[in-house]
Amino acid sequence: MSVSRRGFLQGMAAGTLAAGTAGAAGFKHFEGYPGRYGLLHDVNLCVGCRSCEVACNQVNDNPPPEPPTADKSVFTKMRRPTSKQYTVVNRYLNEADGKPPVYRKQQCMHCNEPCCASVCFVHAFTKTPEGPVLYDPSVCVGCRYCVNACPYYALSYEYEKPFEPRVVRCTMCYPRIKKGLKPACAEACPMGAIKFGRREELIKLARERIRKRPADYIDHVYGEHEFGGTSWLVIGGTSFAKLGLFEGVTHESIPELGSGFLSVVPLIVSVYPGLLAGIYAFSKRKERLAREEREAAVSEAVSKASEETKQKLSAAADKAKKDKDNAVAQAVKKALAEAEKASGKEVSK
Amino acid sequence: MYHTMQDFLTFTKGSCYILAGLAVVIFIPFWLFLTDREKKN
Amino acid sequence: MTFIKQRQYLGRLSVCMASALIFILAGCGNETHGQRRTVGASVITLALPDDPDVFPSSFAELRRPAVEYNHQAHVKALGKQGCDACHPLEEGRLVPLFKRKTDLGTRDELTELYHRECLGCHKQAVADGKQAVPLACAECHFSVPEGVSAWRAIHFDYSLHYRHVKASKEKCEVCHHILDEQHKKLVYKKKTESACGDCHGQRDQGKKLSLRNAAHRDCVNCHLERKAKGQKAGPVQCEGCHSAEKQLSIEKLPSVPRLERGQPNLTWIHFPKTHTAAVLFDHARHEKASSSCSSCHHKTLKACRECHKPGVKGKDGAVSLEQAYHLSSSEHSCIGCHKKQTAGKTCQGCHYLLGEQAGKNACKVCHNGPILTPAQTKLPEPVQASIELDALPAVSADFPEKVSIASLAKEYKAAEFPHFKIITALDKDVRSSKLAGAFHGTTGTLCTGCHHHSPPGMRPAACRSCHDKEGPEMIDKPGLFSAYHRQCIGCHQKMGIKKQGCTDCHERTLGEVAK
Amino acid sequence: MNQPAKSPARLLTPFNVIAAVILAGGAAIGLLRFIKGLGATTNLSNDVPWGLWIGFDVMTGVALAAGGFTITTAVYLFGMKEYKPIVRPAVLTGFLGYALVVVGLVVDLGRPWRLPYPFIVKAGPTSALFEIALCVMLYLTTLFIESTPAAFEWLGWKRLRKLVGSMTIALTIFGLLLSTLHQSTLGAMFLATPTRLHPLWHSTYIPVHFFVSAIAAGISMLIVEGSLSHRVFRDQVEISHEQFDKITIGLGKAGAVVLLTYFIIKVMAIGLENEWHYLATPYGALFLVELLGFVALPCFGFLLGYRERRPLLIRISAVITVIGIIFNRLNVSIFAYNWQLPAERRYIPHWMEIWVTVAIVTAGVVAFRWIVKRMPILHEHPEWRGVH
Repeated sequence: MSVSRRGFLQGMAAGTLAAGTAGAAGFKHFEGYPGRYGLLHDVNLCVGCRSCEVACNQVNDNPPPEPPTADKSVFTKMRRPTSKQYTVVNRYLNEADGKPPVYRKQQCMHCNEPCCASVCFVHAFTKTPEGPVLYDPSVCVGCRYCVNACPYYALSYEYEKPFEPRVVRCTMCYPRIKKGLKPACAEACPMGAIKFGRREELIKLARERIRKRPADYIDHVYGEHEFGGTSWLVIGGTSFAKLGLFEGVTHESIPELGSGFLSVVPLIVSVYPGLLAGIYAFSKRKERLAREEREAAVSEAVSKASEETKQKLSAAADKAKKDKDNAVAQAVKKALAEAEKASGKEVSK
Repeated sequence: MYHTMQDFLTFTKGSCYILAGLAVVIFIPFWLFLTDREKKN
Repeated sequence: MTFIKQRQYLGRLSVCMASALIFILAGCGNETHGQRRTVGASVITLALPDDPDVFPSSFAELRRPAVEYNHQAHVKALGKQGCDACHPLEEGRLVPLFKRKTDLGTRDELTELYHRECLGCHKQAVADGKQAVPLACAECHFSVPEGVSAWRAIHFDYSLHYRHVKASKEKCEVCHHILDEQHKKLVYKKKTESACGDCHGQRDQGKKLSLRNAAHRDCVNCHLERKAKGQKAGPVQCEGCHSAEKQLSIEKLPSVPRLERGQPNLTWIHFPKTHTAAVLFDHARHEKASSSCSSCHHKTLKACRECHKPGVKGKDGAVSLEQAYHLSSSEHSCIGCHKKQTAGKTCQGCHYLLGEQAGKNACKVCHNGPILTPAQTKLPEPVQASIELDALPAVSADFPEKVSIASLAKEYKAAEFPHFKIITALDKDVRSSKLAGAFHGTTGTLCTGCHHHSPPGMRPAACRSCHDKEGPEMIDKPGLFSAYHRQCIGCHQKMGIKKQGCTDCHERTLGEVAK
Repeated sequence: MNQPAKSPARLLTPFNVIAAVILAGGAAIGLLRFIKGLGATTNLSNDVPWGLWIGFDVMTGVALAAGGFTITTAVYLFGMKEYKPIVRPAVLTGFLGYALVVVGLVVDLGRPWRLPYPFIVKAGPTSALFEIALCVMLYLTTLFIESTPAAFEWLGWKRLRKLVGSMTIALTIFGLLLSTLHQSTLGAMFLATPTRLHPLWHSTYIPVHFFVSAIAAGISMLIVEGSLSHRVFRDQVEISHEQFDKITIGLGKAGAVVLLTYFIIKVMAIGLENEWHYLATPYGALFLVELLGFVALPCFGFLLGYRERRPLLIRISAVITVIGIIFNRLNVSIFAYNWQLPAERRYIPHWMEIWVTVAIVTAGVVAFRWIVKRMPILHEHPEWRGVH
């Protein structure tokens, strides 16, 4: 997964908030555990006998499937795996060209890059080196994001249990694989429509089967690349879209899609404080500048005002002084005049 | 050596989250240390 | 902004919002991809051919869509007036063209002809107060979704050909003729009869009419004349010959005497100076196995090597000689035709597994003649090698009547495999077909249908000897459990045998309830 | 101005009675949910494991509570002091909103007592939910601290009040950071389900769609909640009507800009994956109703409301935006999700789920009312007038 365009786009889109580039895994590419197991499901061979359902329920000690295998009316409705039945066989009629009906077994595909593992926030799913994706109920919080996100609708939840509900699904018979046995469904399939083996070998075998009878098979091994590839591989003569599988989806795995954006999160966390502190400082500085301006204006106003008053004061002071001098001068003149009159009277007495 | 991207991402994202947490925690004393003299003058 | 201006402002804004919406919706025209409509067998699309040398297509892009002319509807409308209402007469016989004797003429002449004649007749019909007929341009020239025509070419097999031979009292010159070069006259010459399509091509070339015109001119007129005389005659309307269901209703004669055209009974297929073993070709038997001469002689009744040369492609697209014999995808080649025979339900039971590659000794079945050294040029007289399959052996320990497959019995009881019953049924089918007999060679070959990968003959390997455990991943070999089911159910599916359910072959041991 | 002890007659107002009934019912159903398990009280199935509680309480609740960080950023970081009076109610709404999101989450989780597991026991950082859990937890504490000043003033704990006052800026920055992260990562949760969410709603821009629409929701929620509380708690309100109208009009301006941006990036997302042809399908009609009816229309309403300075038009547009955001979040998480499933496997909420959701919202309103009546939320405490 090079720096995928999609991851980059998300990064850029989110990057509008903070400059950032994203690529979930940078430019690395992962081949998965070498020699891991897989299962090849040939829908041309499947005759819909549902022995795999019976065997699966026995091995996982679930009650036998309802309705029993003899009752063919079960195929009138599309079914999906449930918490009491980890795999179901559905019939897909291609009545357009009158060919016989096609049956397909549906269960957890044990993806190479599991979507359930990537969306679980307590990392309850782990992809084992042998191939199956295992679930750890001891950490599961029961949020059911995995059940909600699985593109193959393969996960089920035990709603009926109030206290320790678990997410349940096919485990590719992990205990049996560890003992060197084949998964129960592969063992029970009378037509050999489910073949268990190393995933790389099964892909070669599927190609060989397609090459030998080109008229009966579409030249495409489903599950080799879809969403990063799955352990369950499907080959057949009917278009996969008609069998409820995807056609033309990206080879990028869902962890790449899902966590593409998340690589921007630590980036935002690191960039934001500095950025926002800067903005805060900027707006505070603006405030401070505004305050200083105001003070300057005030002080200047004050100083201007004080000058006028000073002038006014000094003018008043001068006036007062002049008045005083005049008054003094008049008083002196008057006093002189009186003194002359008094001396004059004295002289005239 | 990581075989699946999922494991690689779990490790890388986990470490980045811790680093980001540290970054935020460190930023506060850094900012206070940076600006404590502003108030004095 | 006073209130009036505001309303104006509101108006303008809602207009652009609406246009944006329409723009978005217009941008997403959804393409209809329902079933394509079927066009009746008697509908002729009057699309004037665009052959540049005959019809200058200077204004191709200005053309209106082609008119779909329903011949049947017009016949019903003009029933009483008879065919000469549209078809001119030439020497008392109808010309299968519309108001003209030859197909030639420039595009404008033809366009003008069609418009004058069709519209003239339609105006007349309206004037006479008959039912409404299209007059405006678009009423004829309207574009319709692409249709699948139900028109099927008529195939003259031996039975139909023989009925015509009887009807024309074995006088071949009624239909067959060849061109006498010097006198430019049509004469009849024994042993030169051939399919009409071998000479008459797609288009009129001077006096030599196109296959369509030639065939309609001879067949329809002859049928009309016999009908006029009250004799039994073939169809005169399009559907009569060209619609699939009418073709099925054509009476098939049980036995047809051999069509004598000077063909050999037995001959060698061998090209001088090649080193392959000559092939003894039983021409007579192949005639019975094919529907008409043109099954193999698709261009001329001459031998294949006249047009196909070894190792080189002919100028008119003829494949090389070995391709002509061996190309498995062609219907006229030997291998192609033989492969088609194995596609039937009776053979698919085993043949669906054989896939593409030929059997090991398949070549020797045909190439069993002598290999000519360069000196020799003369091949010995071909002698019919009769291949008779020896009878089925009697039931014995080596050839059990029933096999009880019990090694895996657990939830189901042992399966009683009616070994002999199945083999006799299949063997009967093989014997019924000479082709199967020839290629199977021995009765034992039938056994390799199930006992594949082991030499034919008595005591082939049992399934268990190879299929006890599932093969390693890279080898596509199922375990015994899958081998049994895949082989039996696979064969029944291909042969359309209904017995495919679990309890059809073996009962359950634990009983229905426990399951 | 604390109220005298209420006489019983005053307690039995119609609002209280209804609220009490709803809350009691909600509590009963909650109990039933934990005794009999999720299966008995909800219509959730293996096809639709997330129903109304996640779709409404979590997805919509978080978006509507985004008013808190929007206004604190505007006032404290961008220095728009004139919006100071509505900071406290916004932060209180945010805090109560997030508290109720957590309540909704706890009711919906299979084993809620294991909620802290991602941080203590085993972390799955590749999951968007991990980031959301981390940020919601931290943001809940931030909002709690940010809404304590009013309580400290009411309780008279001056030293604590001064301490929290000094942390406001740091809390605002931290709040904005956390909100940006989990609002956008709520959208990023759907990046992992490209085939299940309808292409019209699913795009690589979905995180930014969720973030920008959350800001729009926050602003509209401020206007709606502000107008309501000004009418209901008239006696508490201190600022004049003109000043509140000025604030509403200011918010209207922000609303117009954000909604326009949201409209553009939504249309851009369709262009990015060339999904124009889906607009002609029934889901296209649903999308157009959401886009034109609940984004373009309110944006136009805010635009006109701001130009004509008519707060009533802005309030109406805000109400439409709030309904629009609820509609969008429900579209993304329920209506347009699993769009390829046949109808009988689709989801209709169980009445118990609806009752619990209504109960949660009522609890929020009651708590808001109780706090506003006692603490200086809509007015300033006399002693702390003008203090930061």
